[in-house]
Formats: sequence, structure tokens, C-alpha cells
Amino acid sequence: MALSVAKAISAKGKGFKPRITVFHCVSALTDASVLDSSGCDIQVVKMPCGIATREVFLLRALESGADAVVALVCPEGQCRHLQGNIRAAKRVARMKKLVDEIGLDGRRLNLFNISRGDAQAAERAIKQTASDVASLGPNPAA
Amino acid sequence: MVVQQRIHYGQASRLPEIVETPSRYRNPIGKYIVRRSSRCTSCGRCAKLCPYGVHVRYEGYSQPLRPRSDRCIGTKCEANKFFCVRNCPQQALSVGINPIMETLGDYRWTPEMIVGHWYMAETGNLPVVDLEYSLGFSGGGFDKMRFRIPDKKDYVDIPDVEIDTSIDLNRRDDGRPQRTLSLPCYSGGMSFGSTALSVIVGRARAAKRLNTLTSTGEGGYPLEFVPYRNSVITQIATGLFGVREETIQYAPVVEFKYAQGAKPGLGGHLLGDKVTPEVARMRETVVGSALFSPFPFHSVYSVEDHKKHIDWVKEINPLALVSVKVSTPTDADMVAVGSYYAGAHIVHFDGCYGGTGAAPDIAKKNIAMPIEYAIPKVHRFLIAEGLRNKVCLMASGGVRNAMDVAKAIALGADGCVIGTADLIALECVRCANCESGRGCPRGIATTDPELGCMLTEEWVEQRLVNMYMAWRKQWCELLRQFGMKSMRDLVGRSDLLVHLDYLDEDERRKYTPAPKPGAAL
Amino acid sequence: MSGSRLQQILSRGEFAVTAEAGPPRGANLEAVRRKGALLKDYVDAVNVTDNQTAIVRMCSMAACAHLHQMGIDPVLQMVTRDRNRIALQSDLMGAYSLGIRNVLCLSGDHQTFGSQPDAMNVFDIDSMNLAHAVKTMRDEGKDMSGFSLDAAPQFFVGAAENPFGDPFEYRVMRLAKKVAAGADFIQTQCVFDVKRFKDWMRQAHEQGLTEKVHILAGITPLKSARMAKYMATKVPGMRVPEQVLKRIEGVPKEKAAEEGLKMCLETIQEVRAISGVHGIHIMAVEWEEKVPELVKAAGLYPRPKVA
Amino acid sequence: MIVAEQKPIAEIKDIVAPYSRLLVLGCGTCVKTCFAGGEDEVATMASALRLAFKKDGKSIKVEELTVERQCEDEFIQQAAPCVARNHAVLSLACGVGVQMVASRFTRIPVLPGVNTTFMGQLEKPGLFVERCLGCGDCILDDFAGICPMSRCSKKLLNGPCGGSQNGKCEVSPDIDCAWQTIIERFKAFGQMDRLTRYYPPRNWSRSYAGGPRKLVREDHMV
Amino acid sequence: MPKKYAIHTKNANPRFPPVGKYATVEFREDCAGCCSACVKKKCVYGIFKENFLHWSSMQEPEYLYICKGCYRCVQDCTKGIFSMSINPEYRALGDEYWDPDIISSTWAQAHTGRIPVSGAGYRGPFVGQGFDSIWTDMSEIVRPTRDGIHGREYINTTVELSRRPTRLKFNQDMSLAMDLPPILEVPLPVLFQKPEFGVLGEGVLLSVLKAAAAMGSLMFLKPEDYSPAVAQYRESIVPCLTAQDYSEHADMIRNSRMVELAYGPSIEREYSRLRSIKPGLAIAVGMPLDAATADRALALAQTDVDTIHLYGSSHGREVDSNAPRYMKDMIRQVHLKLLQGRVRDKINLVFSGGMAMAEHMAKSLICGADAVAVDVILLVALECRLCYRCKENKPCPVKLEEVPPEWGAQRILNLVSSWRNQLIEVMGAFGIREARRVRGETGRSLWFEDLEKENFGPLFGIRKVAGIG
Repeated sequence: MALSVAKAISAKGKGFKPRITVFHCVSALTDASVLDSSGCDIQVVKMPCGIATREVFLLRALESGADAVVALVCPEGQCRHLQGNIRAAKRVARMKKLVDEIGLDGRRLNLFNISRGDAQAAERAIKQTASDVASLGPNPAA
Repeated sequence: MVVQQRIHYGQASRLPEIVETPSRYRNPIGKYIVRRSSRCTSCGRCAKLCPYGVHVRYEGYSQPLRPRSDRCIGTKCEANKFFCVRNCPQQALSVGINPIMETLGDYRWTPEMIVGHWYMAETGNLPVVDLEYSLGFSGGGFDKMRFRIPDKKDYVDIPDVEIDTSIDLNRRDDGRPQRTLSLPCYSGGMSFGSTALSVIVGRARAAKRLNTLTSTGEGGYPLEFVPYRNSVITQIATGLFGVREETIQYAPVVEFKYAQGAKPGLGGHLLGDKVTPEVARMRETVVGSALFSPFPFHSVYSVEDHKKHIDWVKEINPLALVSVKVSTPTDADMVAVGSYYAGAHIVHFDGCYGGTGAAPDIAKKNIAMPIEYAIPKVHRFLIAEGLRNKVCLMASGGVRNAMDVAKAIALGADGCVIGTADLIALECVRCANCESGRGCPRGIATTDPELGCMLTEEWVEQRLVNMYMAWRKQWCELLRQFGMKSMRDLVGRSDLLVHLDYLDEDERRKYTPAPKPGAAL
Repeated sequence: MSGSRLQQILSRGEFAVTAEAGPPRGANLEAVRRKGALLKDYVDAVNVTDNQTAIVRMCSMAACAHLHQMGIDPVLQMVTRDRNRIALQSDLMGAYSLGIRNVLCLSGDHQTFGSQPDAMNVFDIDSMNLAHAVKTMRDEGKDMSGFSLDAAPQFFVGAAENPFGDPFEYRVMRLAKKVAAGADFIQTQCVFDVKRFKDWMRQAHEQGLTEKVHILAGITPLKSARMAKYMATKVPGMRVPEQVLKRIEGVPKEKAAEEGLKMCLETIQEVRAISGVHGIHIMAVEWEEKVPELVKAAGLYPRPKVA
Repeated sequence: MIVAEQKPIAEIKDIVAPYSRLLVLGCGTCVKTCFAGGEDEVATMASALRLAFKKDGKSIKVEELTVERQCEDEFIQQAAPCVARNHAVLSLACGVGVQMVASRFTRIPVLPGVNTTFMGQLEKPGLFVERCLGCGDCILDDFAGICPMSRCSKKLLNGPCGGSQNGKCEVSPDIDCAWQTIIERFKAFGQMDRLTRYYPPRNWSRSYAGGPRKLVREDHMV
Repeated sequence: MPKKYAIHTKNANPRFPPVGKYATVEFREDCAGCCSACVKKKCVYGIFKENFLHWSSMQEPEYLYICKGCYRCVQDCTKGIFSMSINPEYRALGDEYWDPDIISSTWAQAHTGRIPVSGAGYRGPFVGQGFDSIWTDMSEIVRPTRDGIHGREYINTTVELSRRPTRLKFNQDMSLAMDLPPILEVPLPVLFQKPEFGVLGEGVLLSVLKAAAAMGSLMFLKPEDYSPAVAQYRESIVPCLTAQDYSEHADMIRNSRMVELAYGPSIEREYSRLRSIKPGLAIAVGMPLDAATADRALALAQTDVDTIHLYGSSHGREVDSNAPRYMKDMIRQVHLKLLQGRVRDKINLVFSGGMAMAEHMAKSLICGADAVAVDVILLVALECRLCYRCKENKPCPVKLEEVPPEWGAQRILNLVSSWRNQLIEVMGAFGIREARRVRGETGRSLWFEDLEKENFGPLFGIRKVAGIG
């Protein structure tokens, strides 16, 4: 515990580059390369629909070292599978709570609705997450 | 054996009965999806409103069933008063294009064409859902051809039963019986071994009811065919599997298969997995060992050799007609003439792009010429040789739907031989996995004891009857538009066809553009 | 402190004698009074059973109240089988108001052994929970929900313990748990197997439990060989050694009762000698008339006076 | 179906804390249907535990496995090799499954990861409701197919209490008054006269009140 | 007849889960958990079982490599919780030329060594660009007058890379009156060269060389890639040198059977000096495939160079052009030029660039090539996904830098074996037993433009759409 806190503090000091895993529906974000300029270490997982955001994927992403996980799905009413994005949102919410409960801070897990190809919204989502993570420090379970 | 009568639907006004034959699967795939959310309070309003049966609620059952999305006519229903999405008091319903359409089908058999044919096979009618079931994405051939916009004056308003869609198979005037089919098409060979017994027997039963034919393929002649033998062509292929004196004597038509469009120059290949004890018995071979049909006929190296074969068959069965099935080489026209002189009644050209149980991809893609080129080529040459009226020209290999058949006929064929469409009617999804392991996961192209029991002969028969009856409706409407009463009048009427690539821009705009993959999504 | 006579006797370090009296299967007040009169001067307190063996009888609280009126210190037996925590707590308060000062917390025999096996049981809480609840009421003035009571009942809390049940290694652990939960005194199951009882007492002593709780050894006079046999085979958790059975079977039938009392007296003497045993609890099942005789014979009469 | 819900992760963390090699064992039947212990939940649980311990700098090896049913030997057996290489099993099955696994693997602690809640039905997606107590003596025929044992808060057998209002139970407006439903159904069948019958006290001896139950089928014992 | 040539194939399992075409989309919240009836358990291909095992890797959470898209799970699920999608990762594979289907099919060939076989007819467009506008005429069987090959008899795929004397001279005593230079043959018309990009560590190079050695083929390699480990395969290496630097690599030349010189002015002057280093050395000249190629080739054919190696672009096109022509047209142009110059038999032509499928090889031969050289496809055989991340110095998702040569060589052998078997299928159907005879055999092919003109022209008039439309 003490070790991870120390890690977090030292990292905060030294402009740490957050590692963010982005799960995105290909209908929401068509080209993930727009996120390259965010200054974060981005790992992208393309999904055919927001509903492919399985709960365990979010956790596995944290396990494999992500400091934050972001799901980008279509706005409500625009899902190709009609309810995929709504369900994704609920899954993320549930996992946020779980992540909170295990003490990792649910703010590491976020879902954003992005209109098709709205790259700027996607960038904003990443920036917001990045700034959240900056205050949280690196994933202590990484 | 008696000389067969000339009967066809134009004269005998009785068409085979259409019986609704639903999908074997719980969840039929349609163009649209409808979802009900947990906001639903089971009020049952949608079930009362929907005239298409998307929302079903059993009498006395307190909940509507899961929506039958395949019946939904889609977002265009918005214009209707009964549009369920708007009428739901809880806003619990949503409708959209089914994204699964993107995964289904391919350039040639598009998702809408597949779904449309499922619908026809189920109902015997043309789909009410907006589906483009006559044109594919292939970007050439039939998919670029259209029938000319007809002159409204030409329309003849006569009922379907009065329209003649029949063809004659014997045009040689050689004393052999006439055989008139009620439809301008018959079913292509699918062998016992490659395809489930229930499928091939079901096809024979459908052929009998439709007064047309099906073919044994090269897998032998199962006894189950005997009751329908008047509708079953015996195929003689290089493997000679199951070819015996009596199976030739059973047949109204005997077909020499020199080549198959999808794999010409390559013998048939049945993988070991599919050689079950039944198949082995039928083909007189060993269980579990792969079977290659040799190529070519080792006794045929010349037109003279070929004639010898035909004479032999004619001797064994004096009433049989003879068909010669070949692929479409550069010199297809010469082959046709050669076949005629050797004594064939039917010359059957199988173009590339046709279906097959299994073939190397390199062969399927590159083989010979598409049937769209071969038909006018052969038709023209036969006319020049003065032989066009002496031979029945059948086309196959990529003839997918009723309009393809009509186009092929307008290009110069007398009729078409249909394979893949039959399987689509039986809910084939074209996963192309016919050959591997246990074979078809849908239970069609398999002899696996478990998978092969997924469908019954009755179901197969009725689905096929339904589909062909739906096709006939399309043909009848087409003929009426051009003021024709018989399919025979359409033969060689290529003047009624246009090809989009040969039109000027403004002219082209008048016709349905070639659909593009994923356009709906 | 409570007005419990039993408590005063025990806290003075005197050897206590209690006896059990079953209420009648009916509303007969006279039956209660008769038993009370029988026992009044010979014992320090009288336990009134609570629908013992799940046979419906007059309620223990009412019977206790009648005995109290007669000047007897009653021990209210209370089982968790029939009442949930709400009823139990409310009954405790009522009992106290009626002058009852001792309560023995029990789980109770399962209803299948009784006259109405179809009944639903409650077992909302167990005897340990009950002892703890009574103690909390007394020491903290709160009910189980934590509500501060207006005048909390000040009970002397008892619990039962069976040194003869299995697994034997657990019996002392269980005693310790009960003591920790709040038991001030323990009345044990009938002692026939003195050796086993001694062993148990030794372990209790080793763990310092005898310092914390008053242990009253359960004593039952055997009336007949049949009763001995019944005790040995039918009563769960009871242990009747072979030689005891042989001894009572060895005398003629008409002499059996006499022999039983003799054996009983021997047992009393033996347990009195065990350090940590602070009294005896006589369970003369429907044979209460013999209690005075027994007490006298054991040299425990007269009973000490209390203020 | 037996309905269960996952225990809070904090509680599970405490339960499994002493062990450094853990098998999270799922059950592919009831608890899968109620999203408490199928493959997906096993994966999520395992992942969450790894994260939770890693965060605290503690290393724990968590293995995942889901068998078809934890209440049948045939399926439990499949888990044997996997159980053998772990120090404890966190079973996400119902109480029956946990105990069955525990009874089969005598030398390894088997810990519960879910709270077994009730026997119920899936009313609609995401809503599970209790429908049966397993009382051992079914009387649904007398109550129009509605169980007053499991659905009336007071287990009343002789008609609704006075607390029912607008068809809802006095305990909570979320609970339908079972008696209202019973009455409506009888009305629909035209059997209102059945409601007038005095119903005697239940025989609870066949339910859990009679002690742990056993069903013996002599014809299946040789 | 020469000893029957065979490439030994053996399953070489992928090191990383291959990107599958389909992804299941699952509305798990609606799951009825119907147990034994669950479609997940009934999947004929076991995709759900397999898929679960793969969850530990976050790279591809939902790969369905083995899913064949039979829709049984979609259609049979009691609750209808399944839908399918094309895996977006699959869609993103490669580019418009190296499309996902090519990559996926190559992986399967490199994995198993089996030729791609499927049912249900051809699924692609009517016609395509470049090679896709040629159909081969595999209808030998229906024209029995030609020299058929009978059954599955031996088909020779050997081609030569060295110059053949056009005629022999004899002395009076009938002994040979000339020196016969050694003939350099490769047992199949496929050579290897180093791709232009990719994680090209020693593992990759050794894999290719090991495969080349095992099958008797050659690899074109620049001297900078020479290392002691590489050098053990010197027999299989064609050093690519220039007129300026070859003298520095005399050792290399002595160890090689053929050397390639980069095209340059007056290059023919260097041949004799080269051959003086190693007599009998076969010489190839490498040059880009551009507008000037045909003329240069004609000129070179007059010299005593053995082979011309023509480098097209990695997308199978002409280089250095604003409107690059397709490989098929380029090959045809060079071939016809040499034919017209009556020198076609004097020289061998090897074409490279964008050779992605077995049919490209076969069609190149038909158009007039003697052999082809492959590059990018070798990486694909080693699981490369053509994500081009390496061009940006990002880590390779399939760790090409760690390819074990043993495994890599087997993958390549499997792929080449599959290509060869496909060539044999095609040649069998052509009725041609010698790969050399396929060269320029356009009679065994049908060309889109010709077919349209010949068959549709009389019906529809003049095509208004340029190209394939």
C-alpha cells in the first residue's frame, strides 16, 4: 500500500504520462488516430458496437496496466444495435462502482457518448480523463 | 414408360399450392430489428396494432412475445398510423436496420437477396419488406443489366395462370418424347454425399409438383428418388458413381457432366469426413476416404468419343433425352455445336461463379467465363449455324434469382439451371463451409447424422415450391409489361435489355443503380 | 441489583439448591400452587419450564408470577423456539414487572418431539443471543435495537449447558461463549455420568470459567428402570452410563424408586465435592414430592435465609 | 430458478484474504441466469480481486473456471485438477453448490461468493421475484396458483390482512398484495366461492421447520 | 523425369490469435441461461469456448478467427441475444490492396499449408482491377482435342533463371563444340526478396532463407543484411549489388549461384568482370518497373545477362508514374516487347511487387513472366497484420522481432506449398505440364475487355464507362 502511494506521489511530481485504454465503437469514433495527439499513452480497442464493452474487459484493461479506461459509444438513440450504447453505459456504471469499492477510484473508468466521427468530442473525453487521472496518479494495481 | 404430356401452367390452370413454411430457426433474420426495452408494461398495444405480425401476443398470455423483427417493414412504417414505435405508451420500442445484414452474404448474393429469398420460400409471395432481391453488388454482368423501361401501352392485363412459363427440352424431332417443363428452369445436380438426403429428395418432390426436374449430381441414385424418377435427371459424371443400367433407365433426361462451372478441369472432390457409410455404399467406396472424381472422362478425348457415349445412353434408355453439361471456355460456341452434332438435346453451359460443394478458391474465382458472356456468344453462333431451334440451351452458374433467369433468357438461353437459390430457400447463409469437417452447420450440405437431420423432406419441398411460385409471379409481371404471354417469346430478346455501362449518363439515371455493399447501413 | 434470592445465595458463596417444576397442561392454578407449596422451603429457587419438550402447557411467566406471590423465587425459563425477539423482549419486561428476577435462557426442544409437530418454529435468535440480550438490558438499559428502556429489567441471567453432548471438546468452548454472552449461572443437564462431568468441570476450571459463573449441576432422581432406559436412549444429549442402568435394573421393580433416590443422593455428594460446583438443580420430572426428602437427605436443609 | 446476488467485493476480499492461490468457481446454471456466478461474473470477480489485491501490493493468483452445475458430481469432478492447484475455492454458486463442492473437496476451504437469495422467476429483464419457499406441501391449487407463503408478507392463508391498499402490500408499495392477485384470478376463473373456505393451519413439519429435509426414493436406491 | 519435387508442410500454429472476421455482439442482459440448450455450447466450431480462453489478452477481446458465420447462435438462441458484426479490427487489416481477405487467407495457408477451399461459389465482384480482370480458362476438359493431362499426373513447376543456349554446336565426332554454362533452375517460379518495410530482424530473414534453402529457391538480399547467421544460407542468396560496390563483395559473389546488379548505364561492361570472380555465375539485373522498362529490357536482352528482375510497387503497380499501370499490363508490355524483338527466349523475367495470392503468380506467368519474387506476403505468412505501426517505430503487435526461424521457415514453406499446389490445380485445368509453358500462354486466359467487346458489344453497343466500371 505504502509503496503504491509513494509511486503515485513520485509520479505526480514527474509529469506522468497516463496510460489510457480506449474501447470505442467504430460507429462513434471512426478513426482512433485522432487521439494520438492527446499526450497520453493510448491503447485502442475497436468494437463493432458499444455493447461489446464487456464488464470484464474494463477490469482487464486496468489489470494490464491502464491508468484509466474510456469507453466511447454512440449517443442514445443512435446505436446500430439500438440498445448497445445504453447497456454499455450501465455496465460501465456498475464497474465504476466496483472499482470504487476495491479502492481504485471509479474515476478511472468513464463512458462518453460521441456522435459519429466527432473527433473533437473524443479528444475532449480523453483530455478530461487525463486530467482526472493526473490528480489520481498512476494505477496502483498496474 | 409413357410419352410425357405437354403440360404447363399456361394450359393447365392449376398451380402448385403455396403453404406458409416458416423458418426452422427461432430467430429469423430480417432487414430490420425491433427491440422492446424493460420499460414495456406488457400492455399489448403493439400486438393489436401491427398488421405484419411483428408483435405477437398469444390469446390469454400476459406478455407480447419477443418481436418478430424479420416481419418488420422498417422505418418507412413511420408513415403509418399503426407505427408501433410512436404508438407505444411507454416508448419502449425501437426499430432500426439490422446490423447483421452487414455480415450476411457477399457481392453476388447480397444480404437483401438472401433475406428476400427466405421470405419467398416462407410465403410464396414477393417480400413486402423493401428488399432488393434481384440485383447484387457484383458490379457487372446481370447486376449491371436492366430490362428496358416498358411502354405502358404494351401491358397485357391477364392473370398469372394464363401466362405460359414453360419450355420444351426436346427440339431435335428425333422421335424421342417431348418433355415440357412448366418453369423455365430446373434444379442443378447436388450429389448424395455432398448434400443431405432430405434436401435432395425434397428437391425431387418439389420438382414433381412444379413439373420440372432435378438432377442426381454425381453421387449415385438413392432409392428414395425412385418414386419421383420422372422428375430426376441421372447425371453421368467422370466418377460414374452409382451409374447403372437401371438408373439410366429411370431417367427422363440423362446428363453428361463434362465440367462444372465452379471447378471445370478439376474433378469433383468429396472430403473424407463426408464419406459416411451410407455415402460409401452408394458410391461403392470406402468409408472416410476422400473421393476425387477423375478428370476428364478417360474414354472421351474427342467429339467422336463423346458421341459414342451419347449413343450408348440412348441405347440403354430409348426414351431418355440427353443433356451435355459443360463449362464456358473461350470456345464455348464450338463446344455447343459439337455437342449438338453428337446428339444432345440439351446443351447446358455452366458459367463460373456458380455454386459448388467445395472447390479451391483460386478455381472458383478464375474459372472460364461468366455465363453472361457465354449465353449471347453461343446463342449467336447457333443461329449462324442454323441450329438454334434444334437444341435446348440451358444456362447456369451465377443465375441467382428470377430476374437473372429472365435476363439469361433474353440473352439467348431457353432456360436456366438453379442450384444455390434452392439452398438459399432452405436457409443456407452462404457461409461457404460446405466442405470442411462435419460440413454444413445449417444441415444442408452435410451427411453428418446429427446435422443432416435438421430438415425434413416436406419442409424442403414446400419451401422450394413457394420460392418458385414467387419467382413465377415476377416473370409473369415482367412478361405482361412487355405484352408477352409466354416465356418462349422472351428468348434471345436482348433488345429488351440494357447494360448500365453502355448507356449515356442521363439514360443510365433512369434505371435502378447497381446497389452497393453496406448502402443501407 | 436484582431482588433474586438465588443470586444472593450464590454470591454469598453458599451451595444453592434449585428445582424444576413443570406447569400443568391446562389452566389449573391449583396445580401450580400445589407444586409451589411442596418446594417452597426446600429450595432457593424454582425453575418453571417453558412448554417443555414442545408440549403445550400453562405459560411459564404466569406460573412464575403465581409462585412469586407464594414467596418463592422463580426462575423463568424462556425458549426461543416459540417467540421471536420482539415477543421475547416484551415478555421479559412483563415478567420483571410481575416480580420475576431470574431468567434461564434456552433454545428449547424442537417441536417435532412434542404434541404438535406440524407447528412452525421460530428460532429467530438462539439461547446465546437471548442471554446476551437480557444482560444488555440489565447492564446498559437497552433493548436489542439499542433503544434505551424506561426502567430496564434487572435479571439474574441463567443458561443451560450440557456437559454430555458431542463433540465433547466443544462443550467447554460453548460454556465459555455463554458466559461471555452474559450468563450469570449455569444449570447443567442431568448428571448421571459423574466422571464425564468432573472432566468437564476440570476443563471449565482450567479456563477460569468457574470464577466467572455459578455452575449448578443438574440432578434427576431415577424413578424406574424404564425411566433410566428412556433417559439413556430417547433424550437427546443425555448420557446414562452402563453401570447406572445395570444398578437400577438390578433391583426389584418395587425397590427401583428407592434405589434411584439413593443413587441420586450419591451423585449430589459427589458433585458437591467438585470444586466450582456452586449448587444443584433438581429436575424431578413429575416427582416433585420427593424433592424435600432429597434435600433433607443430602443435608442441604434448611435453606439459608436471605434478606 | 435459485436467485443469488454477488456479495460486496469488500466482503469477498476479507473472505479470501488468507489465500494466495484462489480458484473462482462459477456455476453455469441458476446463478448464471441471475448474473451472479456464470462465466462472465467469474471473469469479472477474478479480475476485480486481482486488482484489489495488487493495489495493496499483495500478490494473489486467481484462476477462473465455470462448470455447468456445482450441484452435480459429474460437473464438479471437472474442477478437480483446477481445485488441486489452488489454496481455496471461491464458489459463485448458490449455497447448495458451495456445500456440494465443499463436501467433495475435503481438504480445501470453499468460500461463498454470492448470497443465495430465493427461489424465484425472472419477471422481465433485470427483475427477479420470489415465488417459492420450498415449504414441502404445495397448496397452490387452493390459491389460484399464487403462493401466499412466498408472496404474502404475512403468509396469510385466510384472506388478506387489513393493510392491503390499492392492490399493494402494506410492507411496501413495490409488493403486489398476493391476496389481491389471488382474488382477481379466482374472479377470472369464476371460482370466487373458494375464497370463503376456512383454511386450517399449515403443516410446517415438511418445511424447514421440521429440520433439515431429506427426500428418499427407495426405488432409486439399491 | 526428375525426382518428384515436394515441399513438406506441417501445421505451424499462429503465435498470436489471428484477427478473425466476425465479432459476436451479445446482449447478455437478456440471457435466459438456458443451460444445455445454450447455443454457446452447441457451436459447431466451439468459438465461445475458445474465445473465453483468450480473454486474458487485452489486444483482441473478441477475436472470432474460427467463426465461420453460420448464424446458428444468432438464430437458435432462445432469447435472441446474439447479433453479429464484422470485427472492426479485421476490417482495419492491411489496406485497399492487401485486403483483409488476402491477409486472412494467407495466415490460414501459412498455418496449415493447405490450399484455401470453400463451397458455395465465388463471392466476390464480377470483375476487378489488374489481375482481377483476367479469368483463366480452366476448361481444358471440355476441349479434348488439346494435349490434355490425364488425371493427377506429375506437373513440373521448375523454371530457369540462367540463360539457355538457343542452339547447340557439335564437333565432327558429335561431341559438344561449346561450353555449356551451368543452368540455374528453381523448382518453382517463386523467389523471395526482402520487403521494403516491416520488422525485419534476423529472425525474419533467417525464416525466409531457411525456407528458401529447404525448397531450393533463392532470396534477393542486399549486402548490408549479410551476417554470419545469414551466411550459412549463401547457396540460397542472390546478393543485390551495384556496379560500384560489387568488387568489395567478391567473397559473397563466389558463394552465390546468381548475383543481381542494380541497373545503371553501361552495366553490361561489368558482366565479364563479375564472371571472372566466379565463372558460370548467373547474373540478374534489377530495375524498377516503369515506363522505360520495356526498352531497357530489350536492350539488356541483347547482352549476356541471364535474368531481369523488375521491381513494381508493393501494390502491384508501375513505379514513378502519375497513373501507374497494373502489373498485368506491365508484364504484358515487357513480354511483348521482347517477343517483338525476337529475344524473349534469351532472357528470363522476374517480376516483383504486390504478389499477394497464388493466382497473381499464375496470372503473371500467363502475362509473360518467368517467375515472380514475393516480399510483403512473407511477412504476412509470419503473422504480420500490415498495420504499418513499425513505420512509426511503434511496437509490432505480433512481435515479428521475436520470430523463431524454425517456425517462421515452416510458415513460409506452408504458404509456398499452398501456392504451388494452387499453381498445379490451375495448370492441371489448363492441361499444361510444364510451368515454362505457361509463360505468355494467354490462350489459357480470358480478358475482361475482350469479353465485353466480343459478347456485349453486339448487344449493347459501345461501352460508355472506362475501365471496369
